[in-house]
Amino acid sequence: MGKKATAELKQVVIRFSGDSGDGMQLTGTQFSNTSALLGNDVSTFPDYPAEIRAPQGTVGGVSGFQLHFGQTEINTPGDYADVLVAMNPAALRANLRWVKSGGTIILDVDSFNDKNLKRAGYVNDPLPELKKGDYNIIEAPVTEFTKKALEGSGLDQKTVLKTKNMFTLGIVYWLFDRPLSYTEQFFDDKFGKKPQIAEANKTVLRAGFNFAETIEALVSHKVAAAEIEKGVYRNITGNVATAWGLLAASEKSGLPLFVGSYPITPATDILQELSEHKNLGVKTFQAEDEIAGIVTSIGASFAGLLAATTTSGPGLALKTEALGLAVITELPLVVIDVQRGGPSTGLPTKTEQSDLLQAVYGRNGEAPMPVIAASTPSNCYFYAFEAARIAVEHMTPVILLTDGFIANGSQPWKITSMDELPKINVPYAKTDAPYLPYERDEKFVRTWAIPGTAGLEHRIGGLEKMAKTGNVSYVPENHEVMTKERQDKVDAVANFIPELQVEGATEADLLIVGWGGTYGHLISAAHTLQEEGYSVAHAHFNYINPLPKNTAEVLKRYKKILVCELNSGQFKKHLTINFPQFSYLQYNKIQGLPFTVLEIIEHAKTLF
Amino acid sequence: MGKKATAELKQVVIRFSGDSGDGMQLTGTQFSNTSALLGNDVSTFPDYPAEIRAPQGTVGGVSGFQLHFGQTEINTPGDYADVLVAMNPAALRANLRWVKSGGTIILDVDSFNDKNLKRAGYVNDPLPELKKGDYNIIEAPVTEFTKKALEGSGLDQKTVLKTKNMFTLGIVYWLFDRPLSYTEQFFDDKFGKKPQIAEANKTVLRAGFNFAETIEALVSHKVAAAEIEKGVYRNITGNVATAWGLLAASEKSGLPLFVGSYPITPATDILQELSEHKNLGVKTFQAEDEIAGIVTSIGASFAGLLAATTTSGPGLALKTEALGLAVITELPLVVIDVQRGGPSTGLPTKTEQSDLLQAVYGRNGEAPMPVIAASTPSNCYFYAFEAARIAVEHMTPVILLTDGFIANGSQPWKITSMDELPKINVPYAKTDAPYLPYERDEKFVRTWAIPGTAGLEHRIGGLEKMAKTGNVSYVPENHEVMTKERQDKVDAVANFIPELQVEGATEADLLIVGWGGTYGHLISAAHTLQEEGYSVAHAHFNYINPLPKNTAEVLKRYKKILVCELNSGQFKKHLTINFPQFSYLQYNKIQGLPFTVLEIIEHAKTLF
Amino acid sequence: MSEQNNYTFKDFKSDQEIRWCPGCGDSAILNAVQKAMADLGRKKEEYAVVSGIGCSSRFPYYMATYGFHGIHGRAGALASGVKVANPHLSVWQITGDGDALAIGGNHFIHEIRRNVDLNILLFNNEIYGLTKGQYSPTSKYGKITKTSPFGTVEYPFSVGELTVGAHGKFFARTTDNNLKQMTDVFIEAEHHRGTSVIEILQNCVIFNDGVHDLITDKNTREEHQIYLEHGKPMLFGKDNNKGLVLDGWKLKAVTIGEDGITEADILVHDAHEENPTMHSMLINMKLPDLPVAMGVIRAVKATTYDEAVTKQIEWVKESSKIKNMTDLLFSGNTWEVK
Amino acid sequence: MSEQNNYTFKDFKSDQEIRWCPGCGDSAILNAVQKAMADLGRKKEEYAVVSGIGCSSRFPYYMATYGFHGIHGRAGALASGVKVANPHLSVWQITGDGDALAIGGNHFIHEIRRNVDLNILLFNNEIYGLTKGQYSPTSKYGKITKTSPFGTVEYPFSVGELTVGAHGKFFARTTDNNLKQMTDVFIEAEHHRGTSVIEILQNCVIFNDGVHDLITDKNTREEHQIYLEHGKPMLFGKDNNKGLVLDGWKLKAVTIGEDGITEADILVHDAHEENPTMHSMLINMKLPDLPVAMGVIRAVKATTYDEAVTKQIEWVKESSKIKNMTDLLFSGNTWEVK
Ligand SMILES: Cc1ncc(C[n+]2csc(CCOP(=O)(O)OP(=O)(O)O)c2C)c(N)n1
Ligand SMILES: Cc1ncc(C[n+]2csc(CCOP(=O)(O)OP(=O)(O)O)c2C)c(N)n1
Ligand code: SF4
Ligand code: SF4
Ligand SMILES: [Mg+2]
Ligand SMILES: [Mg+2]
Repeated sequence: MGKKATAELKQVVIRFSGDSGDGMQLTGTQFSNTSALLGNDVSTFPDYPAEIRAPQGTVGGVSGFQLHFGQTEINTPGDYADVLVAMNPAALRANLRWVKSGGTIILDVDSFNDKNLKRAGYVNDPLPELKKGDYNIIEAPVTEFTKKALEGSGLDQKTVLKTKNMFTLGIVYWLFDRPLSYTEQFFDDKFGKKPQIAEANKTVLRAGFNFAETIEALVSHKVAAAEIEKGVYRNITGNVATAWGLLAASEKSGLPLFVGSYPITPATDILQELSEHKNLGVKTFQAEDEIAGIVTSIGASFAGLLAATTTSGPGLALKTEALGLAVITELPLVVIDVQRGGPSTGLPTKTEQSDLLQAVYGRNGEAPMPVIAASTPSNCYFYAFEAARIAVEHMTPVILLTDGFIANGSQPWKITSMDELPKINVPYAKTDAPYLPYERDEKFVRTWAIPGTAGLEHRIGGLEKMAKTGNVSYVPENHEVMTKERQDKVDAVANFIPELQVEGATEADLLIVGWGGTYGHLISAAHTLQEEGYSVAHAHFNYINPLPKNTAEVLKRYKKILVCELNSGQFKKHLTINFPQFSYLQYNKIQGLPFTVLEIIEHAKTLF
Repeated sequence: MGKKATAELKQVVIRFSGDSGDGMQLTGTQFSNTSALLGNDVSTFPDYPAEIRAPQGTVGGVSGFQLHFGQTEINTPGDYADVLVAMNPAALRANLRWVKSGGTIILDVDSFNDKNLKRAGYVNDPLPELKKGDYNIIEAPVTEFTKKALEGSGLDQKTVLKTKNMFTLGIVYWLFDRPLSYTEQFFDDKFGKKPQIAEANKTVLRAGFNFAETIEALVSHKVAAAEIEKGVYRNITGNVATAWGLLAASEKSGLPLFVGSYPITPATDILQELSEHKNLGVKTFQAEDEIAGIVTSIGASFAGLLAATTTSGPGLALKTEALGLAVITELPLVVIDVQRGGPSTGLPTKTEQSDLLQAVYGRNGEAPMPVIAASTPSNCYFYAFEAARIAVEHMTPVILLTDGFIANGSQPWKITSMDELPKINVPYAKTDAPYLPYERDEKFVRTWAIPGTAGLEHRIGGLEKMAKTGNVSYVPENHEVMTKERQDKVDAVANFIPELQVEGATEADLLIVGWGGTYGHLISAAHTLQEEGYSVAHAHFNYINPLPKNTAEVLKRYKKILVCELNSGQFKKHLTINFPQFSYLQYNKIQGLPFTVLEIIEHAKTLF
Repeated sequence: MSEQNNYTFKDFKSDQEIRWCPGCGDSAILNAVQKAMADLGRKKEEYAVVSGIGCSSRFPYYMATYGFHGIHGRAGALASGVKVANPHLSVWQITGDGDALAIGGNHFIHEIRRNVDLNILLFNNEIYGLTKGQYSPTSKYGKITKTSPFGTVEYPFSVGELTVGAHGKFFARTTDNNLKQMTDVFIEAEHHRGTSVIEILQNCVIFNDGVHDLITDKNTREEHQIYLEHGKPMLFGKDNNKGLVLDGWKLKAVTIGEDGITEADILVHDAHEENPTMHSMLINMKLPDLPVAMGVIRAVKATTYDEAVTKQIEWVKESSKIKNMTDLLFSGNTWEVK
Repeated sequence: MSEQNNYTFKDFKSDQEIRWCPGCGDSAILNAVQKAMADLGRKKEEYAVVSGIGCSSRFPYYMATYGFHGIHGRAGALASGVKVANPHLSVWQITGDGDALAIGGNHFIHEIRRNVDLNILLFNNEIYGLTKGQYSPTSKYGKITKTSPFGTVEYPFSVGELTVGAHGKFFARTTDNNLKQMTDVFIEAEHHRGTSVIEILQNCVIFNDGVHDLITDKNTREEHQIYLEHGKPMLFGKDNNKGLVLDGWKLKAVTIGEDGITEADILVHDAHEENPTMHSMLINMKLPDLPVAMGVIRAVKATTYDEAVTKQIEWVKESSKIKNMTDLLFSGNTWEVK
């Protein structure tokens, strides 16, 4: 192909950015899928504007898609970009701060006109200044060349311009020596019924690729395949993984799935994904509100289904009262909260970890329930499954916390086959003896009698109930007994979850502690620090309530404990309640953004 | 009057008990009002069945009213009764466990027939056995004598039997040497239009009094007036005091009062009491649910009124989402939660302190707000006023926690005159400069612009807002700034509340710590322990979030800290979060009942 | 459905002591439900009785069927969940005027809109009983209660009008002192597929005693009520000689034999008519001019939500190549690392 | 109320950039509201514009009046609170079909029932716009959306029927592409005292483009819509020669001049009639048989809630001896310890 030079890189971060209508999400997904197919490890994160279609050309309307791929393990979508694609001045303006020095910036120079510069809030054309900086700038006439490539195609102007993104994708494919075949196939599949459109996209893609090849100044980079585990892979976002985890639990428990939910950003995708899977028998109930979402699910659970409800912070708040009903009736229920920036409506499209205390402590009365958290897009699958397993086997509502960052982010996932998952054992009531709905086993778990079964007719409800019989009871001592048994049942879950693992030395100067969606950034920071010779380890929590049984054992082996969270210290509070014997340092960020690996590293270093 | 003997007592506990329809609440109230008028200190607590009219004659249907009066300071309605009035076998069965050994039991012997014994669940007549016990039993033919007293009155049987309770009240008045005049006056006022009914009640009251006098075996007791502060007094329940505290805050702030609420036990009385006071201009809005209750109140607050919403645990849960809106819009709002037994519907008519963590931590996002708690029926007045003061002066929602015990309990209250309350300063926006809705003063408080004011037009809402201007903002750093400012504002409230007081020595072996409605029992226990020579002090919290500034100062001076709560340790968790440097012992009761003084004392002694 | 089980109403009584006030209308309704269920002959284990919170909502405890006493206002959502999860169950939702129309108003109109196959028994005593006597959304304007000591200033809902406004397909009305009528109406409701709303005028002896007396009093009820039956002329009165006719687009009560009116002039009740105009008029009839309509006023067939959900799933299952999780996991874009 | 302020619509524009999608119907509605407010001539500071959450609910940010962007579904409660607190304000509630009828359904029917003096502008685009395209309670049966990939199985609400079912006193309908009609309707709504519900057929260009086209298309709208005005005959059509007549108790469209029909046969619109039967029929009219009704369909006078609250307070104040807290504190049973 006559390239001037080929350099080998370990890992690269690319950020595609443009107007909401510019198709950046598609572009990014194509690049990451192609890279994954080549055997790279990949992590991606989309960054939408809060508005559906914010005014064209404005900074508020910029839509981004960042991806990080490499031949080593990739844990985050990357802090700073090696390559920025900016489809217009606003995209440049919004993203320049994220470009590494020495990085490459690909611009559609045709968009740098007065109107667009003004919309982006530039007083002067930024290009002259930019060129003085430490960047490798590729000024591509994207719009013009796209039009040219499709001259005579018979397509109207609007349709033609919609393919612009493929021109830049072509450039980037050339830059990193990727084949076009995956994307070409994609268009053939997608536009099977509109071959003209498929052709147009493919033509422009090739045009971009050829354009890049033609420019002498360009270096093509090679990123070799990562050393990754053998197996069958697919790309998956956190929300899709969550949905699939529930489906898997349904199959493994033999219980049909019911999901009662009300749409809310960023949790809506889970409901949407599930509603596509009627083929697996899932009943999705788009409720009139969050309360109906959880209460229909409680009804479905009573009726004997695997029931779940999905939401985000404000929705979890609305479900608070009904969560208490699930606690006192001791019915299995999975509640998924995809956390976002709060309080109130807050920053609905941004990520945050600020619903932890609400999840663990935010209910009237003594209403304990297990809380777990996923930590990567792909392990949302496992933790959704776990939430269902704990709910069913322990007859309790369970909250699964994810967040906007891992929910929308994606990564290649080595598919867990169904054999690798445990069976979920349903504690069905026996029909051979008189039924005592609140009789408990050694795990403090009651049995489940499914309506329709002769001989197990019984009544449950939200009033305190007599131990064993479940009849309404105002007996003072019984209330204390039942309150304790409900707590004991939740505490006993600790016996059925894995112990806390540490990555790094079993004793060290500093333990970086995190939970949930910050895993990728924290582990990357810990690795770097370790490589630089710091005495650092990392412990990440997926089980929040109850905490793993060895938690104190782990914590006590480190001189300093640094709890890093995207909130003002909620997990630190939770640890303090449980283990007041340790002192905790904290590092917090409340900006609606994930950590950067760099800021963790820098902060950690101040502790040495 | 020819009594056989008169003994002087320091304090006495009487428990009136009978069927729901037997008028025990009225009987008890009459006795306590009469005693208060005589200068006794009094504390009372009603104990209703959960049902409106549970089946007659059953244990579930027993309604009780306990009162404690004396010539010393009286802090609780008493653990055990000196005198039990039991109108039927069920009342005896339900309450015998609460009678002191040596106590007096007054029975309506006419009710001890087979039918009633069976309904009460007695297999055999309990009287023979009872007489062997250490009790002073007065077998009064209440029914028969009541009928006789009203023979020829022309009243029907049902009306006649409704006056039975006055016969027992007459007996008890005689026993404790009380005048009949207050009660006689009460009937004259109440039945002004039905003099026949008034006469009948008065006749039966006298009949009971005379009956007691006639029985030789009885001793009449004197309980001298308490040494209480000079002033004008009235009896008040916690719920009425709460309502009045809001009314007082309305007058002191010059802001008309709006209360949007949905009925729920045991908070309903506050709404009911306020709806009686349209004469003071209060707008009560009986909302369609708890959410509408708080949201109409937020609307009213936006419109410039002093707004409050009243509820209990499940209702507070429903208000969770809207609380976040009040936090982020920074509007003044008083939220009153009369705690009851949970989780879920739980024990709706019973008391508990298990909403603390929900109140402080139970919201999505970082949503801090001040939380305070009243500790006696009468100081509900002050703390409702305080809640309003803090809300208005600090532009924030405030949660006031009371509970079923103090809300329904009553005590004589030395009326706080309006001059004794501070003025509430409203941080109105100035009209002489362009309005910046989120500009803050040194207390981090923004100003309040009231719709209708020309020149201050502005928009607020639940999305994150730019510092100062209040315009919607997704700027990452701004979110962190605003999150911190909202926290700082709540923290700064600590500068405007009193320090924590200790009753007892400033250094001691044991500090008994409590909060909210357990005050009476804890202080009584502490006093007794002190009298018995134990090195004990008592610190009681009314300000929960933020905690008083001297809290750590206080805690560190005691060898052991015992946190006593009617839950499984929520305030202990809150203290641990704030002051992990101390270790806390805990004593908890989760039975829907207040502590008894005795159990506190006994537990405390085990720590020496 | 109608199997041979030879139940009597006693088979539907649970062992729990009834805790309503003596004389409360709820007990009479309980009897009628138990009688209707026995008559229906369906297996006991197939009934699920679901409620919210209120005096009326204690109902499930007294039934020997599956039962769920939920939280306040959520009876409709709970019942919808149970039915959609398992359409083979016969689901009865027990609710009060506060539970269904105050806090639960939204679930009420949405379950009706969706046409979930439920029997909703709405105990309308025009008061909050359990919380001891505050006005409800059906209390009359001006009503004096504990929270309206000077009279309410709110217009009440009409259960029937709201049902029709939410596109209700079945509405019936009955009274707690008419065991036979209640039983008949409940049986008809169970046979109707879709959301059946039954307003029961219920007497709260403690906080709203006699509120329905004008309508329900046994001495006058033949004059004050009209019992509607599909396909039958709209006749009422002690001598069954009064009837309803259309006067322009309003209803009018007439007497057969007077003013030349014959039985042929009397309207014939068509409960199955889809257009709700006439049903609304019947629902709106008020004393003294018109008798209050009882019985099944509206009963229109339409696909139920639960049935449509099931059918859609069956259809998608058939037409999809993905039959289980393994198929799904390995569908679409995957690649293998060897 | 109608003061001389000489406003133009520009006086009601805030300094915030409008962030709706280009071509979204919301912008046109914004213009109409600003025009109506300018025409009304009421002081700018007396307007409070209150909303829930949704694309439509961003509205208050673009108004130079007092504004409150609330939480999802609670616009009705928020607006009720503002109005009852200060009845001197003119309160406009901006809400979507999701905000008002899904999560907010209960507040919607209750504010209507209470008859709080509000103008409710319900932007009906039959979709959840802000969350990117899920079906709403007004989406048509079978509609394919992101959460109903195989078509919904839910019957939609009709805004007008639900309003009448909740005892609504004012209902109007208009479309986002008719500035003049919108402005007129908004002005009428503001003049009406009580809850005014205005359904605006609004186009979401992104997620439900063209859903109302059959009704709103400018080329055919004269045939497909009928604009109702109180006291005027119900005429429509390009040549204004079509009209509505009563056929039994159903409505029928006729052409003047055909089948002997003259203008005198055409029904005259009476928006003030209390009996809702005719209004319901008008609300229910559907293409192709009947034109869709626009304008003020129902406008019945009745005491408003806010006004009744104020009056009751005044009356109680007058008749009570307790004038302030000190009076209250020392009223009833007190005693003095000396
Ligand atoms: C969330 C919540 N809010 C309020 C209550 C208090 N509450 C219980 S029942 C009830 C109203 C009961 O009225 P209705 O539904 O008419 O039933 P009835 O008692 O009259 O049969 C209320 C307000 C509650 N239990 N839970
Ligand atoms: C408590 C809560 N639940 C859900 C959401 C998510 N949400 C925001 S707007 C919306 C629906 C918007 O639809 P509609 O009211 O019709 O407004 P439109 O965007 O179509 O104008 C939803 C589900 C939310 N913000 N808050
Ligand atoms: S309070 Fe009324 S509704 Fe409740 S049980 Fe008693 S009579 Fe029945
Ligand atoms: S998504 Fe639809 S409703 Fe929302 S702004 Fe865009 S066009 Fe308007
Ligand atoms: Mg009721
Ligand atoms: Mg919409």
